[in-house]
Amino acid sequence: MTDFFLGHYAYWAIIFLLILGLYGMIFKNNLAKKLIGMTIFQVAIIMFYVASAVKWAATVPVLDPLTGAADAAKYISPLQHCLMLTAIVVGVATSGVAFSLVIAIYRHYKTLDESILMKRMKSS
Amino acid sequence: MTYPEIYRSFIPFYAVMVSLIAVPLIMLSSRHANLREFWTLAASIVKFSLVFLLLPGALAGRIAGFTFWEISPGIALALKADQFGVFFALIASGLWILTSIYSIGYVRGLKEHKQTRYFASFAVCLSATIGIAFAANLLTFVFFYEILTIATYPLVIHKETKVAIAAGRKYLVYTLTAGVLLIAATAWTYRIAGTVDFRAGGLFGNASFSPSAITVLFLLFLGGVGVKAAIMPLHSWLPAAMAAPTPVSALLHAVAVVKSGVFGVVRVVGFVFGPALMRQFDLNILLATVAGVTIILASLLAFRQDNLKHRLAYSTVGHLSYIVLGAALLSPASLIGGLLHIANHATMKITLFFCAGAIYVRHHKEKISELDGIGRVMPWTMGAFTVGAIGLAGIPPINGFVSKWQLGLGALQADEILPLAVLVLSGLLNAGYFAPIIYRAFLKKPAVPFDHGEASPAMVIPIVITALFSLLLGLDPDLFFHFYRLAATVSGSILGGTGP
Amino acid sequence: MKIINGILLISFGALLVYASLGLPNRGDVDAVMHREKSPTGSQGASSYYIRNADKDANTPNMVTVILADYRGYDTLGEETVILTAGLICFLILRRKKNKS
Amino acid sequence: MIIQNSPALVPLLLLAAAISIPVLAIRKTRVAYPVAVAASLFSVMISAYNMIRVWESGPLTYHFGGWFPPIGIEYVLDSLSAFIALVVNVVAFVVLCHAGGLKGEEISGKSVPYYSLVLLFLCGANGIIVTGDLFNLYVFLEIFSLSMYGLIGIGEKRAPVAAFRYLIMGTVGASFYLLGLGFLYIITGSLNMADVRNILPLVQGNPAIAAALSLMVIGMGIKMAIFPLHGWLPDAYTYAPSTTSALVAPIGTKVAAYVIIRILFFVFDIKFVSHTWPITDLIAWLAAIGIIYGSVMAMAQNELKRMLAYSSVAQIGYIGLGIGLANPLGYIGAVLHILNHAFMKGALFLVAANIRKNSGHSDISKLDASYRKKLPWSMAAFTLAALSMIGLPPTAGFFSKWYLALGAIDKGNWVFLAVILISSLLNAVYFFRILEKVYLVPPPAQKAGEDLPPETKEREGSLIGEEKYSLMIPAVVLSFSLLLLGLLNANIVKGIIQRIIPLGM
Amino acid sequence: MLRYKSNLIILMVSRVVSPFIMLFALYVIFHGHYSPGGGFQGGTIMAASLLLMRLAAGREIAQLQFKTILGTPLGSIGVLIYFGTGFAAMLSGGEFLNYSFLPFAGFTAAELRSLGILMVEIGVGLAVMAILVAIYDDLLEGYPHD
Repeated sequence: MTDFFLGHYAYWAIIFLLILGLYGMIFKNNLAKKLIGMTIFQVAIIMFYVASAVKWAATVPVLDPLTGAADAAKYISPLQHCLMLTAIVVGVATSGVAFSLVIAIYRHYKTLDESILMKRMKSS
Repeated sequence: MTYPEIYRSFIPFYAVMVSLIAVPLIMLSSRHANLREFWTLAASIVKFSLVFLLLPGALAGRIAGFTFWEISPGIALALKADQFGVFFALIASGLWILTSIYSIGYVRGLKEHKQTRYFASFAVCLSATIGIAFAANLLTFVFFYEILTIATYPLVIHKETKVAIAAGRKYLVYTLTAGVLLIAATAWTYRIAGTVDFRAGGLFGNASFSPSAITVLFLLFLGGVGVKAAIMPLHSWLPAAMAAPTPVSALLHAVAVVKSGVFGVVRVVGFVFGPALMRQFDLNILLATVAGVTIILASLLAFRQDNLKHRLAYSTVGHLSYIVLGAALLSPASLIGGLLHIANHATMKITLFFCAGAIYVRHHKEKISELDGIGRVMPWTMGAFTVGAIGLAGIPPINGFVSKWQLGLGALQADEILPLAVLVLSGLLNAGYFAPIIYRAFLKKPAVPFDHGEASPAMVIPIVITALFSLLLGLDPDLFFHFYRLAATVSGSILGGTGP
Repeated sequence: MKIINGILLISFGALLVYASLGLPNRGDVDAVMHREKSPTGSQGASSYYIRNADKDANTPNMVTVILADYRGYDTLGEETVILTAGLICFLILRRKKNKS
Repeated sequence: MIIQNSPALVPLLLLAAAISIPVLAIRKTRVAYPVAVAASLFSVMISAYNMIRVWESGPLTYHFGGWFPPIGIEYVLDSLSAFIALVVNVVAFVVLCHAGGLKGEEISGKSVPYYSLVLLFLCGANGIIVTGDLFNLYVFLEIFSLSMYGLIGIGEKRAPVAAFRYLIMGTVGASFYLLGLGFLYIITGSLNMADVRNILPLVQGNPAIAAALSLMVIGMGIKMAIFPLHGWLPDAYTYAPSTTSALVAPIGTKVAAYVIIRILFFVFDIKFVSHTWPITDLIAWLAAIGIIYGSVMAMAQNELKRMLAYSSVAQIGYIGLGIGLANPLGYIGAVLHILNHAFMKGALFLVAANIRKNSGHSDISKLDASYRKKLPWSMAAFTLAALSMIGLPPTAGFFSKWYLALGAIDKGNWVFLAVILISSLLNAVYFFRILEKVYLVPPPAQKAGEDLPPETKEREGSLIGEEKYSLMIPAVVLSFSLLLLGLLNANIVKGIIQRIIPLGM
Repeated sequence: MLRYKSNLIILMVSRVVSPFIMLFALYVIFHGHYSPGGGFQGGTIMAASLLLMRLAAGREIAQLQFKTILGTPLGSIGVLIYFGTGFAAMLSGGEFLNYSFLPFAGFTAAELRSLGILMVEIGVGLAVMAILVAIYDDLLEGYPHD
């Protein structure tokens, strides 16, 4: 039981982060806050992958001449880290685009609050 | 039963394509009216002669078939000129010639707009009709059925007035719904029977179903073909479509559209379900009831119409159900009667509509109450009208009598009395609502003297010809085209016997 | 509307928790993804990388090898992603000097 | 020698063109468009060549860097992916040809990044379609979506808002996919589709698998805009530039639909998705609701592009329904409808673009017969495409409905059958509303009888008509090929789609 | 937002620090084979050094260091380097990105792969650096401080 708990509490924490991010995206009225929620969401996913890569009593995936590469259990799994490098850059790109859109919206409507934005879109 | 041999032939294909090929020619020559109408006439004549070529083979039991290619795995787009198809195609293409001559006179007389569109859609309609006649399986049938729906729409809204557009909407609502139901029925049939090829006596073979399922399927089919056949309560688009020019109404009522509907009904009854199934699940009773009710109600409603074309429309509704009734009774004579009525009603009703159109073109009269004494200035027209009217009332020697006689015979063969009563009653009603017109036309004095005489020969000649047809076919139903033999063969093949 | 969203949020969390119950313990060395061979006997990717990265590309840093060689196509892809982002910012934000 | 690499060539070619445009265009920006068209043309050729190769010699695979799966990334060209890729490229090429006629008015001299993004969009689409690796799919999905946000966001004043909303939802979708993939990887330890498919049965009964499936499908459902997740679609299609909407509407959602097909039937197995964790039923019902909802909403719209957008929601419902039926006929219907709808919507949006180009608006209430006079061919194309949307034979639209109806009957579900049939009537309603206007309603001047009111006059003047073949031909080509697709559909079905009916169906 | 005002200390410090950051960035890129690091990390750090100058000296001065216009083309060139590496391998008979086919004489396959990784990382670094700066410039487009 404790094993199970120790083996999973990190996942649960991450799930909490995921819900937090999603909450921000759904319930916040301010576009910038939505973006913050989005970033939290993506980071939580990255943490999920990295957390799953752990092996107890293993070192970073850089070959250590002393240890040698014979035993895979000596190094934590490198694949997730590689994937997450990709995911990080994707996240950066997404938020860049998002912010450019936010700025474009602000230029047109001079507001980031969704309810006001809706009004102004209707009026225009 | 013995299946007639099928030989591969391009003629059905050509017969369908002729008028389609004519369409671009008509469009291209839209500037020169004469050339354009030459194309129309040429197409109609060629089409008719092609269909006529198929007649001897059909009589000899040799059926021309043509398969395009597989349109959906297991189903081919195929044409088959069996007796029934040839029968219908002959009527349609033959009357197209007269209709096009007549419409030339009509549109010129009224200086109609958009004549090119008019003739083009007309041609497409005819291709679709011939396609329906020759369709070898349900999917092909659906194909041409839908094409016919769309091609008729421009004709219905031809006048582009508010009324016409409203009528067009109504028409589309009804017919598209019908098409959808038909598609559903077809798909379902395919899943049950594994085939959709028409086969005399039913295509289901020994597939098994629950009574409720087959009743629903039959109702789907009925909804699909019944709308065009104007079975009550699906008929109300037909009077509304009277907003169209008269030749179109003539085409709608006498030649292409509604006849495709009843043709479909007979196809469904005889070639999809087959008499055995119909009787087993009492579907024929259902159908017969609907038809009988329609006949009576339509005839009664016809009384209330003062507009000539509307009265004719309701009489059409009634007479279409004669054919449905004939199919529903499922006895040899009744089937023959029903089929013959397809031809006879066509000739008679087209005469009547031509007359109405001629009156409208010449005197711009549409109401019956305005027709006092018109028979004196338009003797030929009104004479023809009289012929058609008494024919529809079922009085010899006009051909209406023949089919009605056969129907009555069939009713007795199926030893049902009620249909016979219905027929007699409706005959009286028909006489009832046609008599006043003739009476007014010939015996009453016009309130104001008419300033024109007879309509243009391009209109009168077809009228006289169709009236003559009605007369001759009344004297000898087997004249010219062996309609009788064809009908007898069809009913024989459906009922599995050899016919009377 | 808010209530519906809330319910969706809760159900999302519930789904994830439910799923997490099926995950192996963290750090468990013989979880399927860390094994040498997958249940079907096909090569387990991550262990293969650990053991052969240096042999294949004589580069000790396994992550780099995977990033640029084993799964180099992914990297090309997301480099394209960031280029796309740059282009989009250009497209949406930059104004023509002659215009404004 | 290069041609040995043909499975990978299409995305690579498009990518190369996309990244070389900004470099080439430093001096003069005019090169952007020709490069884009040329690249798209080549991609059509190559994907056609791939299709033929697959036809002759079965599925092709391609291993990047020479690493065999599950170590490396693999491209898989079976007849399904080759087919979808071909469709996407052909439609894209036609739309790009059309874009030349618009002279980039709506993109205000930013043609360099615009066409570069268009190529990236296509590159992403092709990459998604041919990849056999789940994470690689995610990467190209991001290329695809990001460029889509950009292409939409450049539109008129409201476009950035629409694009932003789409970005939020789209990112949630992609992240869901990534999350699900995480679970899947932890359970199976592989990213290669075929490998995962083999491993999954051996690790049955793990709750994480069901969750992974649901997450992936929901994520892709957002991209596909299946009913409750369609919120981003109407605004995005309406406010985007004409070229964008003509490009995104046929391709954008279809790719996601394809991915769902892949995941449901080619990664997970049919038994799992339809019985153990019956998500296909959910999809089918949602799609059925979506069909009706989309059609009804489309009737209520007064703006042509918006109406088409809602009808897209409905049409996507058809695809979803075909997927959800989870039987061979439904599957055929879905794949066939991906093809047909791509062509139909492409044609319709191109015509909408022509109307905008000619009169500066696409407001249904302002349409009248003068448009038919000025744009006869476009309107003919519109009519044909509309008939196909309604599903009248012999146009292509009829056949996807035909297969879907057969599939629904096979499943014995009459509700779905009814939905399919009713929706085609609803389509008829909102398309004939337009056709009536275009063919029957006389322009205001003629209606009134006295001479033209000034605004009508200037509009009549502003209708430039169809001297521009580059505007007219693509629409006509797309819509008239619908007839061909309809008449020859049996060959497509038997030659291509039926070759790869998922196992166990 | 507060307008940009030239501040000597900040300017001096950042001018001193920026080259070192750049140097470290290069180290991270080229040492990516042997320690955590590589193209992205290095590229971002390099971008950081450029952004530092932009923040400290203002855009128009920083233009002298790195022109905004260069952003997109340079990014494309970065990707082109990556693409070219893969494509060269393809031209010389291998699959795309199969570095062991790179047309350099006198290396073993493993060394070739390591070499290919290096080239790729350089391309990545260049692209990331250029694009990040470009995005920064675009986001600040049309703000009062220039």
